[in-house]
Amino acid sequence: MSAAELSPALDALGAVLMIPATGAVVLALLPGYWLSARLNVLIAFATLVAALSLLIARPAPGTFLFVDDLNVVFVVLTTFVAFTTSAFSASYIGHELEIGRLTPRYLRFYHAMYQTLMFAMNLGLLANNIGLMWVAVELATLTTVLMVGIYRTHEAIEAAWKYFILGSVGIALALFGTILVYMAARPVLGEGQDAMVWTTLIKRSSGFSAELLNVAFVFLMLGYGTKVGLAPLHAWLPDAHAEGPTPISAVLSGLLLNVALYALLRFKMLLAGNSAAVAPGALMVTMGLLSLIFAGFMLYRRRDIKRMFAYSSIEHMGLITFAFGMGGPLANFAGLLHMSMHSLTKSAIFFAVGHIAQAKGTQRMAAIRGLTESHPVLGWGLVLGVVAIAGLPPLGIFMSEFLIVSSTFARAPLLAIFLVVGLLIAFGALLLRLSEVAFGEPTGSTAPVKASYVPLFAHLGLVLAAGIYLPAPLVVWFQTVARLLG
Amino acid sequence: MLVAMALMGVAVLLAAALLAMALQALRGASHFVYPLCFMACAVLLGIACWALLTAADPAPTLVLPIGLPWIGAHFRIDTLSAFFLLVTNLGGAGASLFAIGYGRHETAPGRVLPFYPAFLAGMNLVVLADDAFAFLIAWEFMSLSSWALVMSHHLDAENRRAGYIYIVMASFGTLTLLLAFGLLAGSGGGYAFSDIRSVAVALPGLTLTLVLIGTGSKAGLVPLHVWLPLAHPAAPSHVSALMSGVMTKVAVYGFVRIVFDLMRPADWWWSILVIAVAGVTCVLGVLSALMQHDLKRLLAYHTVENIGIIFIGLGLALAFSAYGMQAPAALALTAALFHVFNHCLFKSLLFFGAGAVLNATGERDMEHLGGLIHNMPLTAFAFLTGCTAISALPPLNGFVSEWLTFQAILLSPALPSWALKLLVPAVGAMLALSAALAAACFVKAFGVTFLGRPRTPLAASAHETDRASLAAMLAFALFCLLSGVLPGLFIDGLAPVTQGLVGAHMPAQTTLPWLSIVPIAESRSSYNGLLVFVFILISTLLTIEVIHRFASREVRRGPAWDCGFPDPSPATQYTADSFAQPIRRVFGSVVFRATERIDMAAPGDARASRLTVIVRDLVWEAFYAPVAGLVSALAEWLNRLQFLTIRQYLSLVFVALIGLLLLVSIWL
Amino acid sequence: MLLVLALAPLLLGFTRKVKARMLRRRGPPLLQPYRDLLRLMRKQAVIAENASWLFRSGPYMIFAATWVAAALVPTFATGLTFSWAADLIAITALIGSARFFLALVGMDIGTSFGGIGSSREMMFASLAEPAMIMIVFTVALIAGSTQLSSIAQFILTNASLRVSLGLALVALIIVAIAENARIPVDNPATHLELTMVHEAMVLEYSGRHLAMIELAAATKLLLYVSLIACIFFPWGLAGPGGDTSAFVVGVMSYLIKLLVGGFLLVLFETSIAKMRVFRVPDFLGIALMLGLLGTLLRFVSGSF
Amino acid sequence: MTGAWFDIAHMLAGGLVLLSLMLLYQDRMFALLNVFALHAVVLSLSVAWQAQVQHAPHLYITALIALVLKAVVIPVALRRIVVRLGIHRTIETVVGIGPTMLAGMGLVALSMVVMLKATAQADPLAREDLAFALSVVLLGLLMMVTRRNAVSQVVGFMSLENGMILAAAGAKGMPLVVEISIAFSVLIAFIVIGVFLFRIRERFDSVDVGALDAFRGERL
Repeated sequence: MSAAELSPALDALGAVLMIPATGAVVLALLPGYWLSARLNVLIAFATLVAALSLLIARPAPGTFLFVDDLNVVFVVLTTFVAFTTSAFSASYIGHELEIGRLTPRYLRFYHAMYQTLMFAMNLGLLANNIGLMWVAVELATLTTVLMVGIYRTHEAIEAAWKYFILGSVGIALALFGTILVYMAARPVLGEGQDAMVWTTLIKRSSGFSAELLNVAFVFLMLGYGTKVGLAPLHAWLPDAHAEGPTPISAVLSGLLLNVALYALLRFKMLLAGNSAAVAPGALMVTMGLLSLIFAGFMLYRRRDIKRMFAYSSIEHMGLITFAFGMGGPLANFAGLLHMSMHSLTKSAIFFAVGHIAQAKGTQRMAAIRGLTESHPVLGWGLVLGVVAIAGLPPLGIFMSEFLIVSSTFARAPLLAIFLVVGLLIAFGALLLRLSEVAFGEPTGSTAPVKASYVPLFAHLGLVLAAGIYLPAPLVVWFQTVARLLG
Repeated sequence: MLVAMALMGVAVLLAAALLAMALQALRGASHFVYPLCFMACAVLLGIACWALLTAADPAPTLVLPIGLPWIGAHFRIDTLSAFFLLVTNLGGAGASLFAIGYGRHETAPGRVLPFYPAFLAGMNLVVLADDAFAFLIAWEFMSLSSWALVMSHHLDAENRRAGYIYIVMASFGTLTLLLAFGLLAGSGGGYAFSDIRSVAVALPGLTLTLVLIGTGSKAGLVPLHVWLPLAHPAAPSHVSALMSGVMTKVAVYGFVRIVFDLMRPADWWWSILVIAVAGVTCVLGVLSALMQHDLKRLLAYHTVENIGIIFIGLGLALAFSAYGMQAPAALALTAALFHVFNHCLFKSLLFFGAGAVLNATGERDMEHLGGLIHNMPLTAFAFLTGCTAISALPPLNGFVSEWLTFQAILLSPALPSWALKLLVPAVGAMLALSAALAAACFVKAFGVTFLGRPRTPLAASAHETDRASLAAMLAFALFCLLSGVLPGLFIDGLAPVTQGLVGAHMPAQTTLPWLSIVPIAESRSSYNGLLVFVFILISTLLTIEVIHRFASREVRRGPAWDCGFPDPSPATQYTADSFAQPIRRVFGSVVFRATERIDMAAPGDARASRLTVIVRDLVWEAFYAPVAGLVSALAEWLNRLQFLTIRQYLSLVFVALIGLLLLVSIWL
Repeated sequence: MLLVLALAPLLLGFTRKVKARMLRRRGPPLLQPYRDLLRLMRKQAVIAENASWLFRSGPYMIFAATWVAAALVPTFATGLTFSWAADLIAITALIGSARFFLALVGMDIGTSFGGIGSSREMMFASLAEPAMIMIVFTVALIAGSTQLSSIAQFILTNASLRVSLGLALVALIIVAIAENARIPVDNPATHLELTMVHEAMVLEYSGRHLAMIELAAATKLLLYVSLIACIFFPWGLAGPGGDTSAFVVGVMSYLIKLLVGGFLLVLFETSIAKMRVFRVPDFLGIALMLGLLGTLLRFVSGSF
Repeated sequence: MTGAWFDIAHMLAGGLVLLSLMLLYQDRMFALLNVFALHAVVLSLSVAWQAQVQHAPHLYITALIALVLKAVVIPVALRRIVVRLGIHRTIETVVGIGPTMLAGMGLVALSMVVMLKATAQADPLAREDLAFALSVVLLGLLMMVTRRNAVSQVVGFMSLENGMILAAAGAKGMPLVVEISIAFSVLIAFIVIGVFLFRIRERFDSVDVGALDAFRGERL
């Protein structure tokens, strides 16, 4: 039956999945760095085009795959960042090859895995079936595990191992939650396929057993929350970011966390649809706030630059989860906006950091000083990125934070106070590090690095533009999604 | 239309910023960036004057489809905006003019040129903005660009620290303002100022406190002022002038706009808060200034003092209008706003002077200066004018606004509230005290820097600064004199502003004979700057005339007498610290726990004996050190979570799961 | 204005004379100050090499400011033509500017004594000025005006003994003593380096410049005496529309007041010794406190 | 369906829980592996029984996979790893066996309470099944948390997966996709673990996770 379902895969929707899948196979077979790197970019671009076409023509939902306003946001974002990241990785990996951190064999593996990851994420986003979605997320986890461990250094393997164990436990919990959801749905929708299909689940969720849904959400929250990187389930995230290749850090922060968050949102909608079930918002708000403040404090003692930005990812994921937990059109809008802005900004930061680490030959911040003197473009790029991520105008994140804080303060002043405190703490840490890393007497090598600035400044440019002017269609689109999220 | 023109001006500034960014490689970029800024500011200045004089009703507005969607960016020029637009661009034009000369000596132009126009643009936008989002964006953009300017001389660790503290305090202020707007707008999300005006604010007391913190942290109210004396000196001098002379005024604008326009004063106890803080700010600011020997830092502390004076006026206005006493409220408000104008003038002037000195000698530390009046007479003259003005001495402008404030205080016995009855006189005394101390402080500043004998070769070999800088300084000196001599004109200019805010304005002044000013009624009090000035002028000329006619005219130059034993070494002169010593003994021992440790060499011992003065910053120790300590302690404590084993992390997950399941099983 | 100018040295001479008498000395003749001034005028002025333009123009400014201030105090008649040009606060401020420049010129030559003088002078001023302002407040709150003429009028018309007024009087006397560098704050006669304040500032002056400064000092003394007279004992002041007889009365009463004032001042000076420099702040602090107290009382209720 | 069928299903599921507790109780490596094999066998039995009950033939596949993979292949492989790497045969525990057992009891009770409360209106079979499954999952997690060395942690993870499968099988008529995905994922999971053990063996002389934890990110 599944074959029958998957057969009309020739439409745009299928293309978004098939292009990376086939790409992965091709890249796995293809030797040679230069070609495969270019091809990687090309495939990513094709996927992006296919995803964009989803905006115009939207195929009817099938039993396995479907597109609606919500996941199309994520898909477009994912494919776009995947494209820019592949462009960045082309120049990054070249350098890694030169200094011999990677061998051609691993490189082939790397590119294949990259596309597999894209496939997995797109599948997770487009899946109309909670089981399929779970499979996709698991696949994504496994691929990223392999890529985190790719340097095969002591630290890399340790990080990958940590990521693997925690990830698979989390994913197991998510599966249990999924089963429970099925159990809850079965009495209403009957046995078999329908009880796992989003479109039907959402329609009928009001009839499900509320208690079961509550228990299910506990498992799902912890399961997918692990992938989102919410405290106290975050432990894998910093090391995985710090030890993997930088393009993967960018993809992790920019995309994979979003995919997991997307899954959470879906189930939140499910519960929101059921009046008897306890509102999931409280849990999300609590964990979000916890992650925000916790990550804010953790930022102060970081010595590794990539790990620091990983913690900042935790902080922002917490903020986004908080926003969605608060709910309401304004907060949801802000959450969506913040998520997109964070993906763009954080991946941009990792682009900069990747080149900086290559230029200075280290990731230890103590050894990186005065970047704006030694590498002006990279340095100022980093400054701009950090300023953006710290939520300073006129960049996009300020707008979303403005909406989140002010809308929260009107509804729950106390929460807003905590929120502001957390933001301020994180802000202080980021700026402290920034003023050390970007300014002062330059240390380390000042040799110019061969870097591709286009992806970096493309992202920052977008963030800046969004901070000043959001095009009306985008706004309308986000607003409809926000209403969808309830 | 008017607004559009203003925005055009801002756009020009932003374009200049981009241009500078593109051309920072070029050496001579400053040659056209600063003139461009000057012209833009001049245009905006013209617009502001026109708007203020015509006082169009309803005020011209403009909505751009940018910024927050479904609201857009609102801009508006009412009289209040117009007045502050005037102040902003007056300062901006002056600074740009000064920088045309000063900027040439900039060591790192690439780090100044792009941000300077952006800074100007940000300040203008704050004044123009008419919705919360645009306001906050502009506000924070202003902070951000000024932060970049503070960091422009980043190789000095001191400056980096200053920049860090500054940006953190700034974002703290912004967040509090954000919360305040959250309260003002309500959950509906009506962020346009017009909407905010229309709805009644939920928790006025809390909102006011938040606003006071938010704007106060930018204006430099004690205890939120700590960043100010660090950041202002760290920036290049023309930027310091802007930050002290203009940016703090923009903060005052924020306070006035929100409290008087958006909220409308209601409770009298608000004013107690404001007045008390302001009084403390005055005295603490000037006392701290007295303890300094870094010229620019001294000036920065004086900014704190003057902000205190301004806020005293605002607080009184709040009190009066809370009791519906409109005429006094108008007087107090006028005093405050007029002082805003004046302080912008003389503080910019003084920072220009400091810049010129820094430029000529490379020194900010007064202990290494002295005798500059010989080599830089014009700078000295301009600086002296500024000193006289800021010390509130007639016939210059500083005196007029303080005089008006005193008059406002004299009207406050009519206030029914007892707390105010007790508070206001005390604050009046503080005001008088700070005025007197300011005089002392500037005798020190001018005396040690410009008078006496040069203390270092650098100071001895100083040279007069360039034309553009001189033009800027002398122009501002002239303005100081004008607004001191003809205050009536400016007060009448402020009439529409106060009319709009407290529903009353001071009696028209320009119609009075001899251009004197009368706050309430002539029988009560009046002051005529022009006449005083003329009297002084006449009598001076008269005496000179008489003396030179009848007395002997010959002059013999000889060595200083100095009670018979002149000393060759200039080191024996009174230094800044020794000048401040008596005052430090009188006040400092309490306010700063100032202590002196004297290490006197025993007779026959060759080693130099030394005197060390320890001045502690109690504000920092009381408010900031604990917070910093707490944060770092918590960070340290939580940081252990980075070093757990996988198993321990798993147990975290496990515990979380069990906990939630328990929750579910018990509660649900 | 000229009257002020003419009387100032006389008052100075008078005080010196009386003082000498009290000390069982014959003392200089009454007109000695005039002679001194003329002599100084005729002498050539010696100026240190490194004196600046400020040093040379300073004396004139100081003198002018003091003179204008003095001229604005109603001496024998209220409602002078330009009495509304500046009120009491302005007069205080004018004296302040005179002091400001005096302190500056003190530092111009760059001698340690000049420094001592200026620094101490400003320290005293930093307390004396607020005290003065507080006094002004008290008086102004009683009279409902800061215009000297109106104040005098008010006291004249409805004079009644008030606590705050008394406080203000005492405070004003203290301030006057401090401002005029009289014992116990400063000793006008001393040239013992470490004790002098006012003298230390003008140490480097000679010739006509010194004359100007001396004259300014004398004017200041007169100003304060007539200020006290005008505020607290305005009897005999000729009203606005007064005829010649009224003016004559005014002048006579004014002269008498001056004499009494001078005499009391001397009496006070001779009866106590100069105090240490760092006792002075306490001394002035009293004045400040009294002034503040007066103001507070007025604020709290109009009956005091 | 008749009571007997239900009882058998009940018994098998209960047996699984019992075995999980026994897993917790083991302190010798090989015994642990043996018990785990038994665990897998019982799992496959109960899955098969579910297949029988639900007339869902596809469940037999799952049962088979469980039997082959978990009851035979994995224990053997692990045993060989243990031998090859010369891991000392005792299992270091964090807290003593006794407290762990008590905790296990508590978890079983908890899962009972949660599930029986939550699935009030579901059919009894499913309720029991879910409740037992949850307790197996929790026990597996408990094991991962309280055991120090990697092999036993892997075993804990496996038993956790077994709980999953039990639940999935109990969920009546759950589409095939899921079982396949589970088997698939477990397979992948195990391969990856194998890869890791290899890599790790390349670098360390023991699979003891403690050795890995020497580095925790910031010790640069």
